[in-house]
Amino acid sequence: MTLHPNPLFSIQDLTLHFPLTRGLADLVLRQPAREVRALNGINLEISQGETLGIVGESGCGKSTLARCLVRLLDPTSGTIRFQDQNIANFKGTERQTYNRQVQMIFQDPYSSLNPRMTVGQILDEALRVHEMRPETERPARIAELLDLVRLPRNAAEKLPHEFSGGQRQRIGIARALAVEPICLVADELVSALDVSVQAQVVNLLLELQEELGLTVLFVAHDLRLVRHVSHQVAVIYLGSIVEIGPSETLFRAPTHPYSQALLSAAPSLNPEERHDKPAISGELPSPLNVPAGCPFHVRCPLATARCTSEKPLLKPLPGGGQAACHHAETSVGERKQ
Amino acid sequence: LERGGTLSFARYDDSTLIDPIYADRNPDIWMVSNLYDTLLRTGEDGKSLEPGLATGFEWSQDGRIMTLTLKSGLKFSDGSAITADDVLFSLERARNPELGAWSGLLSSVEKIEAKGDKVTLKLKSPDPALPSILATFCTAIMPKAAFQAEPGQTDQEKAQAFYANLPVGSGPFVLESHKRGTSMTLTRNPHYWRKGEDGKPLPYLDAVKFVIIPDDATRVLKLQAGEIDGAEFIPFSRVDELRQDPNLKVELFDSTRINYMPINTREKLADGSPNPLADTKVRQALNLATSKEALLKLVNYGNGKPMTSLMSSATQLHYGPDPLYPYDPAKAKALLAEAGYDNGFDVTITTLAGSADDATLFTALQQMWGAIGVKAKVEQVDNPTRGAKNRSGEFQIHTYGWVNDVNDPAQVTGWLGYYPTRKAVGTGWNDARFNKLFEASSSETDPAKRAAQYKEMQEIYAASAPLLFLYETPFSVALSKQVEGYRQSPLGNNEFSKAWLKR
Amino acid sequence: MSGLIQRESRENALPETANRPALSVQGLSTSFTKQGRDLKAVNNVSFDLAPGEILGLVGESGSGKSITLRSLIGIVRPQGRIDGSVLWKGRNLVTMNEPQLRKIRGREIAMIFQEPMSSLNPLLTIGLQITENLKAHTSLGRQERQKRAIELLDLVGIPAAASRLDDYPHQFSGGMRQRVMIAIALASNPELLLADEPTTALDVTIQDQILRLIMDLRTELNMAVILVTHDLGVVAQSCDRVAVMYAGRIIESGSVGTILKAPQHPYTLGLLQSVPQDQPPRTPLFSIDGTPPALDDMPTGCAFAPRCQQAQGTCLESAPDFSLVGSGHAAACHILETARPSLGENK
Amino acid sequence: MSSISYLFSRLLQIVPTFLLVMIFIFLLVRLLPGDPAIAMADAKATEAQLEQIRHNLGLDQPMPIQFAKFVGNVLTGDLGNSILQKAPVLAVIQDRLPVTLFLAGYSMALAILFSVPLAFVAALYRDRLPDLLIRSIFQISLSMPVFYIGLILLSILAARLKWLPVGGYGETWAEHFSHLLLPALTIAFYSSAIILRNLRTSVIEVLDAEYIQFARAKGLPQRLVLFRHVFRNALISTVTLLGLSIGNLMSGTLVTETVFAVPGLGRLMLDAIFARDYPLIQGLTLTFAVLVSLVFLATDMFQSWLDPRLRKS
Amino acid sequence: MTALTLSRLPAPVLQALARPAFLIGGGIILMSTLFALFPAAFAPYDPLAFNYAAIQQPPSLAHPFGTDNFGRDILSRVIWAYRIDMMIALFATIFALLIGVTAGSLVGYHGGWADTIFGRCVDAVITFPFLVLVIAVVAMLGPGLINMFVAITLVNWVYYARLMRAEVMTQTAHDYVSAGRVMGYSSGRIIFRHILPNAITPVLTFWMTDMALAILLGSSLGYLGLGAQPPLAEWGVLIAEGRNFIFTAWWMSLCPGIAIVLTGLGFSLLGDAVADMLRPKG
Ligand SMILES: Nc1ncnc2c1ncn2[C@@H]1O[C@H](COP(=O)(O)OP(=O)(O)OP(=O)(O)O)[C@@H](O)[C@H]1O
Ligand SMILES: Nc1ncnc2c1ncn2[C@@H]1O[C@H](COP(=O)(O)OP(=O)(O)OP(=O)(O)O)[C@@H](O)[C@H]1O
Ligand SMILES: [Mg+2]
Ligand SMILES: [Mg+2]
Ligand code: NI
Repeated sequence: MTLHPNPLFSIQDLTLHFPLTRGLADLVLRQPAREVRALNGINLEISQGETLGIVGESGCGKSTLARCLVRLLDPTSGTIRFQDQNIANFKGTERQTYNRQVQMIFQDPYSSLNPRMTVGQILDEALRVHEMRPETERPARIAELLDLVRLPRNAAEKLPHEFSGGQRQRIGIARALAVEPICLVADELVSALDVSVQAQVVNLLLELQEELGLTVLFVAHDLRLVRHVSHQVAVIYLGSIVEIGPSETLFRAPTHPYSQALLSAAPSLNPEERHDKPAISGELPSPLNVPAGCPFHVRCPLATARCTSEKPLLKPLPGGGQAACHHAETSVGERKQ
Repeated sequence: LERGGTLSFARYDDSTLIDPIYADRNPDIWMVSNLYDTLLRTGEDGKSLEPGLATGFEWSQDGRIMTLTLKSGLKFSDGSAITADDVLFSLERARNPELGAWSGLLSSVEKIEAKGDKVTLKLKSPDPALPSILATFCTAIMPKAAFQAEPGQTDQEKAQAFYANLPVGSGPFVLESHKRGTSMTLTRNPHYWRKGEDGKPLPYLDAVKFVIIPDDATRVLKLQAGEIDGAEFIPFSRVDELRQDPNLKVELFDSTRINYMPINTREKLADGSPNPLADTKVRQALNLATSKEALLKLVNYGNGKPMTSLMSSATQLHYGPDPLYPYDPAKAKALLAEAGYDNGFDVTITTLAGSADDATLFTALQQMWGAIGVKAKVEQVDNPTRGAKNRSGEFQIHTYGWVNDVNDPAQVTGWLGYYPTRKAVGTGWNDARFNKLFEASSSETDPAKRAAQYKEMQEIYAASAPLLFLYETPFSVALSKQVEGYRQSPLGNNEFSKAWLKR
Repeated sequence: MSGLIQRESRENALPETANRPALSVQGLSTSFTKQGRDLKAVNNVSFDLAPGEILGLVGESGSGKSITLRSLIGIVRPQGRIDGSVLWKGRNLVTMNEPQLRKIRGREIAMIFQEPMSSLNPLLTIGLQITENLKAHTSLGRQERQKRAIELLDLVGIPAAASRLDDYPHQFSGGMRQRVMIAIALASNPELLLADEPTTALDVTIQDQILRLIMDLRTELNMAVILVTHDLGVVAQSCDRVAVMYAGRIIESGSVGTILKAPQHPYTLGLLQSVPQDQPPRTPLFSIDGTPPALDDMPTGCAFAPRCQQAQGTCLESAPDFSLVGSGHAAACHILETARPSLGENK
Repeated sequence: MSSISYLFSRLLQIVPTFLLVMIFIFLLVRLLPGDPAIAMADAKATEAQLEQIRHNLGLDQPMPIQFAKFVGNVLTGDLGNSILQKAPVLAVIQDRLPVTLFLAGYSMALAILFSVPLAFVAALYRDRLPDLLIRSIFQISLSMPVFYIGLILLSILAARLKWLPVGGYGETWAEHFSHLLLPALTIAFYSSAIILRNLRTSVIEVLDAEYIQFARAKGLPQRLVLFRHVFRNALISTVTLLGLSIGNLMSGTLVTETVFAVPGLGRLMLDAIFARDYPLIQGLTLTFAVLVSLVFLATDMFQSWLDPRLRKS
Repeated sequence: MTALTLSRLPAPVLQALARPAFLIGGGIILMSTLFALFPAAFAPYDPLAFNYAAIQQPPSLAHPFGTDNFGRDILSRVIWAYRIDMMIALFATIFALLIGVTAGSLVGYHGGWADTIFGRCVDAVITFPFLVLVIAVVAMLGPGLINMFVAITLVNWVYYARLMRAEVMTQTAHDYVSAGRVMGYSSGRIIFRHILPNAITPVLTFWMTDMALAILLGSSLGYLGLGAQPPLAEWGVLIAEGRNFIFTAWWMSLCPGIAIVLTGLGFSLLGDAVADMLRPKG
């Protein structure tokens, strides 16, 4: 996007394909190599201090994108620029610094903490490796961090299994904050948590962002939460962004047929607002063979011949934001409201 | 005496190829005489010679021509006649250095001729051992026609085919079946010439069935369970126990088997360090410090007797009135002092890994020699390594054993004492007088003179002690009380021709 | 709590069920023994269900929803102890032995499990897993069973059903597996469907499809459904009545409209409020502090008291009764009167 | 992927493994200390005879050529001549192979016969008396050396009570069964302890699995749930273990064949090693490798038959 | 350990410590270790001294386990054998453990072609029956304890590496490993500080069982004459010595047999208890 003069992240044509392993037999039998096309040309900018929400169905590539950002995965092609530097070029200490500045919090509160290290050890290690504080000040800093995420002081001596899911996510946040990052990538941060606890963690995240001026990439499939938390929202379908825009606009008046379907499929809390036909039929095609043309055309009620052959590009929309649909104008016209 | 029946017998190892000239392991060698007869035969005492397929032999005046006459009416197991031609074929095969490992035994023969029922051997030089060799498995008589009818390019291939197709033979039995590693059955040869006590042809048994059971204890268990009638190589530790068993008997056959330990007599060891054992006095001292009686008790459970000469007392021309070096630690100590080893020295004994006997032997020697200040260390190796060390001289003392293959003292004497063949069993002992006597004796036709030469050699050897002389060990066989007449010759041959089963 | 009081209050609780209930659960408790201690996963749960009715059972993870469902048809493993009564068409399922239960399971009462990924036997074809059910409960022949299986797959919306009978579960996506499970459950036209979070693992679009499917089938077959979920949205979209569970008990129940619009129990209220709706973006959400109590560490009083902002002395001392608060609306709370105003306040 | 092409791909995987195996065998034999000729020859052999042996074995040629020849010969099925047995290695192995196969199969069958029902009983009565009893008995048998079990069985059942023959292989099939019963039992004792342990755990795991609960919720008969659903699933990990323990089984035969005088490959291997019969050692190790690979292949095939997830789509 | 320090251990550890499996297994291994360290303190006689006056005596007060065919006291020999057999248990496995764990961790974490090559090597090694390989290597190096250790290690490390690799790969799938990488930790730190403690439990359990197996293997080799060499007392050797007298002097093979079974049992029970103790919570 060109709206922001100085984006923190600028992602261009990010593509990531996982090759499926080919056995000896495949080679001998000359089976063609197959690949999971997880990301197919993502273009995105994230500005400093902003929260970007990412939504989409399972397997559409949300986590892959998040993992590319923290360099857990290396893209097949395309670049991610961080403060105008290509992160693929970072080596050694540069890379360490980058990893310090861009932190990730994971979905699974149970597997993302080393079960054999106490909370204190986990935080201490982060401080020590990145030399954030001299040895003597570390205990104080650990206490400070625990306060920050609203965990009791004595949490430092405990092992992760002694905490509830919500508390563990907070430990994860504390670990990320220990190294004083400027960007947090939160992949399904609260998906594994109960409704009553989700709010606690989301509130904490919002507070911290306010306090520390963090940039946040918020990946989730709970549309209500994403809408509540994000400034900008990107809708991903089969590894491509189909619509992106300011949160309120997008949720109030989605343009892309997929965004529309997604929103109407989300169950409303109002029992009177029932609809009896499914919002959308069919299932997400396998990323092993992404359909040609618009990836959504197989399920799209508006699909025409053009959609099957030509891949639509992101085009700016009148009310702000962009959508990748050949029928964008028609849809905009149909914007209910 | 009763005829008929099948005797089952457990062996410690299987035969592979029972062929007179290719037999090189004891399980093969000892079985040859059951399938093939020789021209002459070794007597029951293991020393004398008897007529075999030949009625006898005659020497020419100069001792360079030997003439043998075949018995008449001899037949192979297929009923064909045994002719001088077959003898010629068999002996030519036996002396062909390209073929078997035993051709050296006939190296004195220059030419063999066959005419009618006469076979003539022309010699390069007189050979007093020749009659014994003609009673040895390698000169056994094979059917020329049947053998040559077998497929195969080389003699070896033919021999294998011949054996595999159940060979025609001249011995008391014929091979009926052989399952490698499992069992082998011999049946009686209806055309065999020797007569039993009842005047009818031998053998008495209809068949002998061998089963192969390498494990000592299992072999004994099988016998105790009554599944078999006999088992060879019974551990001496079991002899007493089995004798208690009312159904069994244990036979200890006199043998030419000796246990001894070659001593490295070289001035320097292989690593260049000086070798105290080069001194005859030291070797004598070690021999004196060793109580053979005690060792016999420990290792052989009292079975066997101390060596009295370099060869066993069951060997022809053996001379040894008394056990060598009776236990006398005081004298041993004195000898050591004379040799300048008042404080003793260290010595390494190389033993066979995994052998309980060697382990016991070592433990006992360590204790006995400790008494005279000699500290023994053990080095345990496997059989091939022990052989290699023996050849290269990289040892001080190691365990070894021997059984004669030929009923003549030349083989064992050459092996143990004659330097040019194998450095006197690897000891490096090189006695000029001994070597000379040995060479002379090998063409000495006068039995008395030859006996004198052998007596002197044995005396020299005993005095110089290039060995730690241990003991003679009998062959132990356990049989069911039903079995009579089975015999294992001093050379080890399993002889079933006169065995019979009581019913 | 005495059984008498409990029964009384229960009878008061749901008088609305006009026709004879198909299922009547009374005082159902399930406990496990762990290291000598008794853990009550389900505590004195009672409810009725009319034919063709969809009852939503909501609650946080671990509140005992699945165990309640499983207890109904006696498949709690490792063996838990089940007390109380489950009257199914007049027969008490709790006292039945295994062979008797087997005749009811799968035939009259079918169940869909929580995890579509692990609830199908990975080694058997889909076809077999459907037909073995038919074989156990119907007298159909081989051919007919095959035909019916295809019909069922068609019914749940699996394309090219006939060609997929020989496929294995791993060849299906999560949504399709969930549908296969529904197909299996529907094989013998059950009168009651126990659906344990049939959509939690799925995407919203698929969830939408499956909920519609269940509702359609309900109307077609007049089948009663107990739908377990922790998503109030799902409840709003598909259920007739709701029961809210907390720490093994039902703490509030009533028609969907009343519960979502005018909840009485502070916990239900909290659940509704912590979902952002019509709230200014990026403002703090209402949150219920703390976590549900562990089974082995139940407070003596109201189980929710430690997290309840309105908790008073009585809350900590005794567990509240389950009592009627409106027509067909019951709740278990000592301070219902004070809870109501707080709803208005927060709105 | 069809099972044919699966088989094909598995066979292809074996190729590099086998090349490694051959290099391994080749080096192993060449690295044995001492002169093979001396080891093979009789103590009485002369230098010339030793030279002849070296020549016959091709030991006087450079290593790479020796290796090429070795591989070439193996590929044409020529494993050389056994020095010990004075017969082609292939023929010797062919003679003995049935015995070992019989023994291995027999003991595997016995092991399965013991362990499978007992594992089920133990799992179904988890942590109760039958379970504890079964587990402690097999725990003890797991700690007993194979030869010791063999020895005890042999001396009591065969020698004392004379119920069974002492060792050997016998001639007829009936004899094979009676002669090999003790050795097979000995091996089975040990193997079934391992199988039991594994199978019990997996039965317990499977019993707790959701799909078993689902099968029960379908109202299926008990028998069907246990056999169609539980057994097959529990078998999967056990089949892997069975395949892997074939190596153990072969090791077991080595010792057992010695104790029970069974004329099989294990016994032959020991003899060959003690006698430094290099061609025979090479042939035998190769045979063992082929056997084990075949078993792995078989278990893989069996597993992919059991578990459709392994057949790649 | 005082009550105070004991009480500081985590509860599951305390529970595991109190289990009968641990008490029995630990007791046996403790006793075995004591015998191994101080045989002279426990053995009433010299294990090697012949005593012609007391040959093959049945168990009695003077010789609780009887005497052998050289009049040696069997109890003393069995006790001295602890030293050798415990040595076998330790040295035949510890190097395999160390090598296997290191190789398995590295290969499991990094994957790639090193992993492929490793896989092939493992295939090649496990294609040989274990004992065949060990015997072949022992034959190559010559019999004796040290060579036996070398032989077993050469073959055995593969099994540890395989186990470790699989375990590390499972652990690597956990998010805490990704978290470590995102935190910018070095691979060394991630492998050895984070993954290893979580992945090692099955390996340690296997180690315990493997020590028992090593004793069995050592005895088998001793029995076949390839392991410890007589007159060194080793259980396998003792049984081999006694097997000829199984009827006349049953105690000769029975007593070392009991020692093997007991020690094996000890290791297995201890292994179970250790697995319980180290199982991660949550
Ligand atoms: N390491 C990998 N190897 C092969 N394929 C992968 C790998 N990681 C992810 N994929 C595939 O890439 C696609 C995108 O996966 P991703 O995890 O990014 O989806 P997601 O949007 O995060 O889904 P969810 O909501 O389920 O977390 C999926 O089809 C997934 O199967
Ligand atoms: N076999 C068991 N032994 C002991 N406790 C158990 C057992 N099964 C379940 N529980 C406990 O019973 C409680 C209720 O479990 P249940 O599965 O019914 O919860 P749920 O409401 O279905 O949660 P979720 O939404 O996570 O599925 C939980 O605290 C659980 O830990
Ligand atoms: Mg994801
Ligand atoms: Mg549940
Ligand atoms: Ni932009």
